[in-house]
Amino acid sequence: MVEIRFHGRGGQGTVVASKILADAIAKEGNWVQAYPEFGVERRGSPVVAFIRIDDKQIYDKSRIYTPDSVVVVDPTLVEAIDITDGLKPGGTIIINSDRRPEDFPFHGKFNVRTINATEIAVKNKLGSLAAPIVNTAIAGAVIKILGLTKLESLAAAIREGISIKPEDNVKAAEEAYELA
Amino acid sequence: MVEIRFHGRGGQGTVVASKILADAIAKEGNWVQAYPEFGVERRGSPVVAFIRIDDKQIYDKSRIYTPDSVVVVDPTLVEAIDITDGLKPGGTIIINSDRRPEDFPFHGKFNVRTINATEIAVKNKLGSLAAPIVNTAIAGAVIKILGLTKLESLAAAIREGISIKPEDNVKAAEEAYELA
Amino acid sequence: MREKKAKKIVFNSAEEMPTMIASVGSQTHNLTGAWRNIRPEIDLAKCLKCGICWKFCPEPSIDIVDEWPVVDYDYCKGCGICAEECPAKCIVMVEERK
Amino acid sequence: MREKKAKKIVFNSAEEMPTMIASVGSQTHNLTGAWRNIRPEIDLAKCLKCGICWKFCPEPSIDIVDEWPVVDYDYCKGCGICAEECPAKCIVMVEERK
Amino acid sequence: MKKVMMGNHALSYGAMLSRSQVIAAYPITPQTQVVELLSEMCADGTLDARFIKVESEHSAMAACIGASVAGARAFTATSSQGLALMHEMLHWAAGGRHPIVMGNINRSMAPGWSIWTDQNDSLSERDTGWMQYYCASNQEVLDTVIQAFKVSERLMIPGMVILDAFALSHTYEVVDVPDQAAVDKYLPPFKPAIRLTPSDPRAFGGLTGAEHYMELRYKLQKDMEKAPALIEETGREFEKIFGRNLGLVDAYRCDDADFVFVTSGTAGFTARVVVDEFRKSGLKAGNLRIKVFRPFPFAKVREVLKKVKKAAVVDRNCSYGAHGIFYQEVKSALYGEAGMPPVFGYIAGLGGRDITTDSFKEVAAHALAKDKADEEIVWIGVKK
Amino acid sequence: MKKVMMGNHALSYGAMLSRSQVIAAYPITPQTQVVELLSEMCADGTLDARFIKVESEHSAMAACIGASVAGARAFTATSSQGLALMHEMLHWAAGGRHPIVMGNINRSMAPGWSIWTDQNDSLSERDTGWMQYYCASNQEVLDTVIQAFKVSERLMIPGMVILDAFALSHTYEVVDVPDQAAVDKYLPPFKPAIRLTPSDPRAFGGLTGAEHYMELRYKLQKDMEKAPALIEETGREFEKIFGRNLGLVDAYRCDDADFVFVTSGTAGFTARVVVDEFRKSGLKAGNLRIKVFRPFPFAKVREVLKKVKKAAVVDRNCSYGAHGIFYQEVKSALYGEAGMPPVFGYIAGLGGRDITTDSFKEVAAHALAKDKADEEIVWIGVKK
Amino acid sequence: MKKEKKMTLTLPAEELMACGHLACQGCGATLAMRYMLKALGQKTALCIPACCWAVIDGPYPYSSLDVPIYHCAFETAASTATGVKAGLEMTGDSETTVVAWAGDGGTFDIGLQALSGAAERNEDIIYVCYDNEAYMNTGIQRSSATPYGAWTTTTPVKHFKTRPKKDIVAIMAAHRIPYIATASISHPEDFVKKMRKAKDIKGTRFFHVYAPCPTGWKSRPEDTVKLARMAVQNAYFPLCEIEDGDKVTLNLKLKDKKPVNDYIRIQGRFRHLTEAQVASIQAEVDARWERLLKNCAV
Amino acid sequence: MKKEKKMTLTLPAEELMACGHLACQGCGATLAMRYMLKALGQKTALCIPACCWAVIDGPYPYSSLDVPIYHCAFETAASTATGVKAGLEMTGDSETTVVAWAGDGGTFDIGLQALSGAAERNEDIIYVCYDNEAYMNTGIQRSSATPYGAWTTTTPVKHFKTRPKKDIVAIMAAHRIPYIATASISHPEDFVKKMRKAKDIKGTRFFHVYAPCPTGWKSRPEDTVKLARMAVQNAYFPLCEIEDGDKVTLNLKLKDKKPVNDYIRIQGRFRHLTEAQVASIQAEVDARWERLLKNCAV
Ligand SMILES: Cc1ncc(C[n+]2csc(CCOP(=O)(O)OP(=O)(O)O)c2C)c(N)n1
Ligand SMILES: Cc1ncc(C[n+]2csc(CCOP(=O)(O)OP(=O)(O)O)c2C)c(N)n1
Ligand code: SF4
Ligand code: SF4
Ligand code: SF4
Ligand code: SF4
Ligand code: SF4
Ligand code: SF4
Ligand SMILES: [Mg+2]
Ligand SMILES: [Mg+2]
Repeated sequence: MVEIRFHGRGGQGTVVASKILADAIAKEGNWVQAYPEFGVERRGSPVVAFIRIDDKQIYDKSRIYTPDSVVVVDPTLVEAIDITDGLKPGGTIIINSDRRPEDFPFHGKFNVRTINATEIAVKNKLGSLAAPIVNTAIAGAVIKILGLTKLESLAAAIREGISIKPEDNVKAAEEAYELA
Repeated sequence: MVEIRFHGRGGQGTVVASKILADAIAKEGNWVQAYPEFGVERRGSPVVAFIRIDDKQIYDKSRIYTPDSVVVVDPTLVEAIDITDGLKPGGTIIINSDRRPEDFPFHGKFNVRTINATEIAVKNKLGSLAAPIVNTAIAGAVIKILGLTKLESLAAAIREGISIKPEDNVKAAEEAYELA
Repeated sequence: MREKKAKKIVFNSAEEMPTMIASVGSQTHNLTGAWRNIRPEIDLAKCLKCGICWKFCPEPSIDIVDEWPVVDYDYCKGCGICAEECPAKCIVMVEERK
Repeated sequence: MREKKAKKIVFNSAEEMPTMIASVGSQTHNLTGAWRNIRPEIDLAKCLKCGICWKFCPEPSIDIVDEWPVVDYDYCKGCGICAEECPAKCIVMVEERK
Repeated sequence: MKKVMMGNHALSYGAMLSRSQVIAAYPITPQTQVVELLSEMCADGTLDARFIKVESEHSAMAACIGASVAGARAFTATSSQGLALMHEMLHWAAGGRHPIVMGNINRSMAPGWSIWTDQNDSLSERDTGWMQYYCASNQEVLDTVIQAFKVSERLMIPGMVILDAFALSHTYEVVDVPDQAAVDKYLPPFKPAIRLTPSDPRAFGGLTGAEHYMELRYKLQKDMEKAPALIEETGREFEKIFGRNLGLVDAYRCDDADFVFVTSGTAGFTARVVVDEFRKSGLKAGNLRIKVFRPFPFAKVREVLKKVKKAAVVDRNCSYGAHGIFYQEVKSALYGEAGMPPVFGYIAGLGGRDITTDSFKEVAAHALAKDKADEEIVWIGVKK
Repeated sequence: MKKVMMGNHALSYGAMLSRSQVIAAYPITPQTQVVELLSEMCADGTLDARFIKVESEHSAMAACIGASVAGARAFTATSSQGLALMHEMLHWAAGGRHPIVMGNINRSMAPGWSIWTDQNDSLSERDTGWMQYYCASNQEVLDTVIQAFKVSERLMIPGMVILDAFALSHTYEVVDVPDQAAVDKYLPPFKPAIRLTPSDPRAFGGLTGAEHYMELRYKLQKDMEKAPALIEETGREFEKIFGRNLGLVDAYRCDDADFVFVTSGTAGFTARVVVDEFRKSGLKAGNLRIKVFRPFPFAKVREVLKKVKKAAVVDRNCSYGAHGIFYQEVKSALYGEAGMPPVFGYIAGLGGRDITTDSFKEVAAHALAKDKADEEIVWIGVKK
Repeated sequence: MKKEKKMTLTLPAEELMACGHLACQGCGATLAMRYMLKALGQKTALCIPACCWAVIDGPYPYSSLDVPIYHCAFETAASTATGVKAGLEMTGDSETTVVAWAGDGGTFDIGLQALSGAAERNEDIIYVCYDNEAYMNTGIQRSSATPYGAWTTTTPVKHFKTRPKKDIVAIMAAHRIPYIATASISHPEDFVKKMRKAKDIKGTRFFHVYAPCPTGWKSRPEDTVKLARMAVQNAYFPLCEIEDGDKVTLNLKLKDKKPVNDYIRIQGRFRHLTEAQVASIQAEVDARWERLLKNCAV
Repeated sequence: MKKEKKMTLTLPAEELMACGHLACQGCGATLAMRYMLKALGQKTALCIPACCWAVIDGPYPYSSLDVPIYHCAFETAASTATGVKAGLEMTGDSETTVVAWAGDGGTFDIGLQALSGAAERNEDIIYVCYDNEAYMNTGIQRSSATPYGAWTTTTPVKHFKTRPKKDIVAIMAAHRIPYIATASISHPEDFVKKMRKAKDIKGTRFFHVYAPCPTGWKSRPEDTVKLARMAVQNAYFPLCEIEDGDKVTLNLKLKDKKPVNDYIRIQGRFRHLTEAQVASIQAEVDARWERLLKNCAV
């Protein structure tokens, strides 16, 4: 069983990212559960989403308190909140950032990885610099780093689940997969 | 325990008659229960009301099926419906009518008594000939014939309970009491 | 439904009743003539055949029989509207026999 | 209630909570500045003191301090209305440091 | 002072003597005499209250809630469809801790349209957090309204005073009407600790996250659990002043009984008549009339029934797909306790069908012939 | 075809595959995705249905009733306040024998405002005559909608498919979406014996006196009593076509169990995880998840529990002034039967508080340490 | 000669309402139903909420009407009718006229929201409110259709109704539905004509029908039609149509507008009113009439 | 010189709404509340049903406002406020202004009946509807205030809303309550002035306040005030008062009435509209404006 937490901001598509990932993972016959934080989401306010993955049916319906990995969609959150809360010792933290893993204070204690998803998104004309749509790029990086599923599965999930610019999104995911 | 059933028509004050009687009976310390038929009352349509009287608290809250006496406020009902239904053998039937007890088919089987309450009401200017208000006259006759309570108690009950022409109503009750 | 004097319905068991609470008979079983205190009587001699009594009867208990207005006393409740509205004043309300 | 940066309320037991569901603290404990993507910066040199930015701030996170408009970054969500409405165009929205 | 009055008037007198300050109600048969009499009382000054003639029962309860949170004593009355339309607001009044008192005339739920009595309306509100009192006489109705205000305001939990359609609501009985002064002594003015006022500006009932909600509901349940003792205590106080007892149950000849009816409402009085008859013919019968159904008087019910050899619960209601509700709850209360008697369940008197002394005899005949209740509930007086 | 979807979409797919003809619904968190997806489906022709975008839930249910009596298959979905606002119409749909199917997302009742899960909304409708199915996965949600239409239309009794807020409604899971053709085979078109039409002009639901009302309600109860067998039968049919079972309960490792949790909803799946852990550590644990709560599966529950040494009912709800509702009803079902185990009652997870594997461990620790349940219910995870 | 003369029938002969029903003597609401069914014919389905008509039709297992009826909950005339219409259409019947038939209480008060919602969605139903100006079925309590000055059991003489009658026609006009009409049981030909016109219009159609109630108004049963006629002639209840919310047509011009006094004085419910109070009613009626004339002119 | 210059405050300085609330960036509804409280002051009690504001205020145990709030059920703004007013009066406080504060859904749809009932009884409350033209709190579903042409999640682009916005002001005017006003967050001085006027009137007072919602309208947060202003200037949402149901005053004469196109085109919810559709919106706005002018003239 793998448990992952996503941190983002309202309006950034954090929940969509987790949904696309779940789709991709299910394509290879795994069982998956993805859910947003159960609360009131406002544009800009910090939001959280979760994924639980297993190779058999998942019966545990309680929330995730001690994730194996954490994905940070919006880098400014690293300062605003404690993104390591409950993270298993040695767990992986994937951050959308142009900085290096060593630049983060929790580097060492956790396995920190960074990916400049914003840059990839902007390059692929997904949103603007002020409001880039980074969820597919993030997903590409996550499946690679955590070894969750094949890139083809993710591409298929994106094509099915995203109606605006699906191909650009696939490209962003692929690029992130390469870079991660 | 005494159980009485009243037959009248919607708009004739049959329920008021039973209510006034209940008031009068309670004045002498008896326990009493009075209730209308549980249904839809329309002007002109046949209606029924009931009284149960006892010298101790009445616990039986079911309806009255086998009354000791029946009071018929509107004589035309004698033909329209079976007013003797459930009446205990030898029970008393008091009918507002200008006819004699012997004129009724169930005379003999039951103890039939008549009182011309309509005439008394009209004489006391209670309603019109077309729509006489006979309930107090009926009540006067009933307490006398069935020996339920004192005339003074009835008079007091009428004075408290009837706001239009209370004295004329008392007079009607008294006259009926005399004649019955 | 319109058939007059329809019969009363007696269900002898729950079984016999339809599952849904749906009517199966006509309210014409209910002879509302018994409610009447006063009865309308039509003097046909004066009648103009204007149909107004028929038109305004709320039961409706004025039938048109051979082009004449006829009160159906099984149902007429004796409201007096027909008498009030008759332009020929040929309907009178009389007391029911007591 | 209006006191800024009010403290968070922690109930340690049901006992401590009032019977009725009534508020006991101010929402100002919630520093909504963290929601901001872009921040308004006022160039006071150009400011007309018209009060329009103060008037239209939905938080409201523009205070009048010594007769000047001052953004309270603890709460400003960065909506940009003040910049949009400022007649002197002396408010600019700049990106928050990432 | 003794007066002959119908149950609906007893309810109104109870509200009047309790000095209700705001009344918001909507007419419905068989409750109409309540709104009518209270309208009169407010119009002629007998009662100093604002009567809000709302456009629906949902609004009636909402207005009562508003009045109550502003610190006023609030009363309403309804029945069946009207009570059902309030359902959301019943949860609200209880969850918000608003000690409103309401009269409910038990009338069957449509469809088919029925104006006659059964308990499905009030019992299907058993999970809304209201206290429920089932009455058997008009005297009890009047007394219970006063008592209900006292208990509700102490616990900040609303109370429902329940009476059968027609059999009480429209039945005239002799009622001893208490003095206003004595009532004032018994029932102090309503002075809640917190109320809605600009001088103490609070937000009531805001969004309550998983962090706090459960504690608030826990408190409601804990306060409910205090009610049985409080009802008995205030009942004794009531008895001291007015000479009439108001307890959780009315256990009639149960002490040495071999066979006991478990009843509620007016049927709970009719059962007494049968008990007396049975006693005369040698059967040690008794009748346990449950007066307070919420909170459920667990201890009392067990205390009475543990001495008994057999009990037959007569329900004027049905939880479709399960059982009669008193039957269900009595069994649940006894489960796991040693020495409890076999309990039998019966459904009678739905939709205004009369429950007579014969109905109880049929119940007894059935129960006495068996050792153990069947799976299927027994229906009394149904054409099968 | 397997798809990852949230519970609200599973509900919508269930309604779509069942070829719902009239949908009348009103949005409420956490149900909104249901109205949104069905709006889409109706707009783009995926589903040939009239979607009536009513102005309240009371009207939603009224419109469903109208559509159903006219002979159309009707569907709606709601939650908490919306369900509560329908209360009168829930009685109506059941009493009128209208086989509507509704999804309800379990959300706590206000006040305080809560959008999070508990079962007080649907359980406080337990007396309205609706069938109730509690689901634990999105697959079960989708399947149960189809099954519910079948059962409801056979019995002419409405059915409520219930899922936890967020934990199912907003949680994406893998769902095997059945083929339309297969569903059509399983679920025939709705063809009621009587319907509202000028070609057979009948009055539905007219004033029903004491002479007839009780028989009509007796029939409702008798038909409800047929439901358990029918649910098992149609469940087997379903299994034949779709390979998934749909029964009354989900008894997991109960056969030889010494200690059994009695659960419902998603908590009923989490409990399995704990059961497996306990088994590994040597405790013979089991989990009885009640899927169908109305009609109450008396026989099944007894059959499972009679083999057990001890049972602990975990309720995500509370009937204030009484107990947790599953606890109440389970005890009631077992009363008077020989050889039944001691039953313990727990309340957990109100207002969205999470029920975790630890919660179940706390329950077990408490129950295993005692011989007999205390009078007071045990609250799990409350700051006391 | 008379003998040969044919009876004059100014209304369709078809009688879809049978005798034996449970209305009081001289009930106006009964006439309203009779006329409506004459206009719409047998391909009609009714939704009737709680109101006198829920009783008038007769108890289970009977009915007085030759059209199907769904007896629906008090608040739900419009929403149930909406559902019935949708259900009929989805099962292949797009012909039947679906009518919500409610009293003033079920329309002005507890059913207003459902009605407003249906109107906003322009549901394809006819909504008829028969107005007897109080809750009669429950024994004469005030509704928001109860006029200024009237006694009811909840507006006792000491505290008679002081708020004016809610203007339901103006409220419905504000919804800009395709068709609104007022009608009176005293003018059945006009009623039938407008109902037939409405039948052929698609969308929400609303009728406000004046239906005196001798029981609740404390008037003589025989005066029912007369009272309705007086109300039309003194502009207490003018007959008009409103199309699409603003095209107003007056169906009966009143050259000789009668004073309201006679109308008021033969009703027991107004017995307590002083002359000044009646005068203020007259003033209000005049003002409303002026407004109506102005709107027509437009 | 500027330094010495005093800040110009065209609104009362008193701030009864605090920071830290939960509205989205650029929320118009927040401004509406801020202005109302500035006008009414601290002796005010609010009843807020389910709507964005039920969340904006903050969760238990917090509040953002310095006046008491009763968070009431969705349908009950008017009825709860009625009860609160009665309760305050019966306990000796007749001074406090009681305000029902609801969204368009809680006003036009599910709360309409309670509002209509309160208006008919002329309850002594101020009812404020802040209109963001959809159910925003639940994630943008259509309400009957949603205008023609708008996308919402329940009126998808393929099936956008085709019925016009319900005319709540006309409906309330039909109730002939003492005071009705429209107001816009773009014109706070006008808003405050009318609110103060309303405060001194007894009986039911109704405000319809235009409060753009960037989240639901798919507009830029910084455009909120601009959008509101455009709606006033192009007569999409004219500012007016109506006294006693018929005395209409226009607060802002539009010499130079702007076209609606610009307003429509900067909102994502209207993105799919064709030019013809926008033209029909323009025609409808023009027609409404003409009707309003005519009513004022009267
Ligand atoms: C929810 C609900 N509340 C109250 C009632 C009681 N009730 C039934 S009919 C009625 C009055 C109906 O008045 P109206 O609509 O004017 O019709 P009328 O009886 O005057 O013909 C009332 C209050 C009900 N059936 N349902
Ligand atoms: C009875 C009931 N039904 C549905 C809901 C869900 N609900 C809460 S707020 C809301 C929409 C509110 O819309 P509006 O009144 O326009 O206010 P806004 O959110 O747009 O500010 C809905 C549908 C509810 N709380 N209660
Ligand atoms: S008296 Fe009335 S009911 Fe009888 S025929 Fe004349 S109008 Fe009809
Ligand atoms: S109203 Fe008079 S004149 Fe006309 S048809 Fe009837 S009886 Fe004849
Ligand atoms: S709006 Fe601009 S000019 Fe006016 S006070 Fe603010 S910053 Fe200064
Ligand atoms: S950006 Fe928005 S929130 Fe920040 S100060 Fe300006 S108006 Fe206020
Ligand atoms: S009370 Fe009035 S409306 Fe009702 S049936 Fe009687 S006369 Fe007709
Ligand atoms: S959704 Fe709209 S109205 Fe609601 S808080 Fe956000 S911006 Fe304001
Ligand atoms: Mg009426
Ligand atoms: Mg809105």
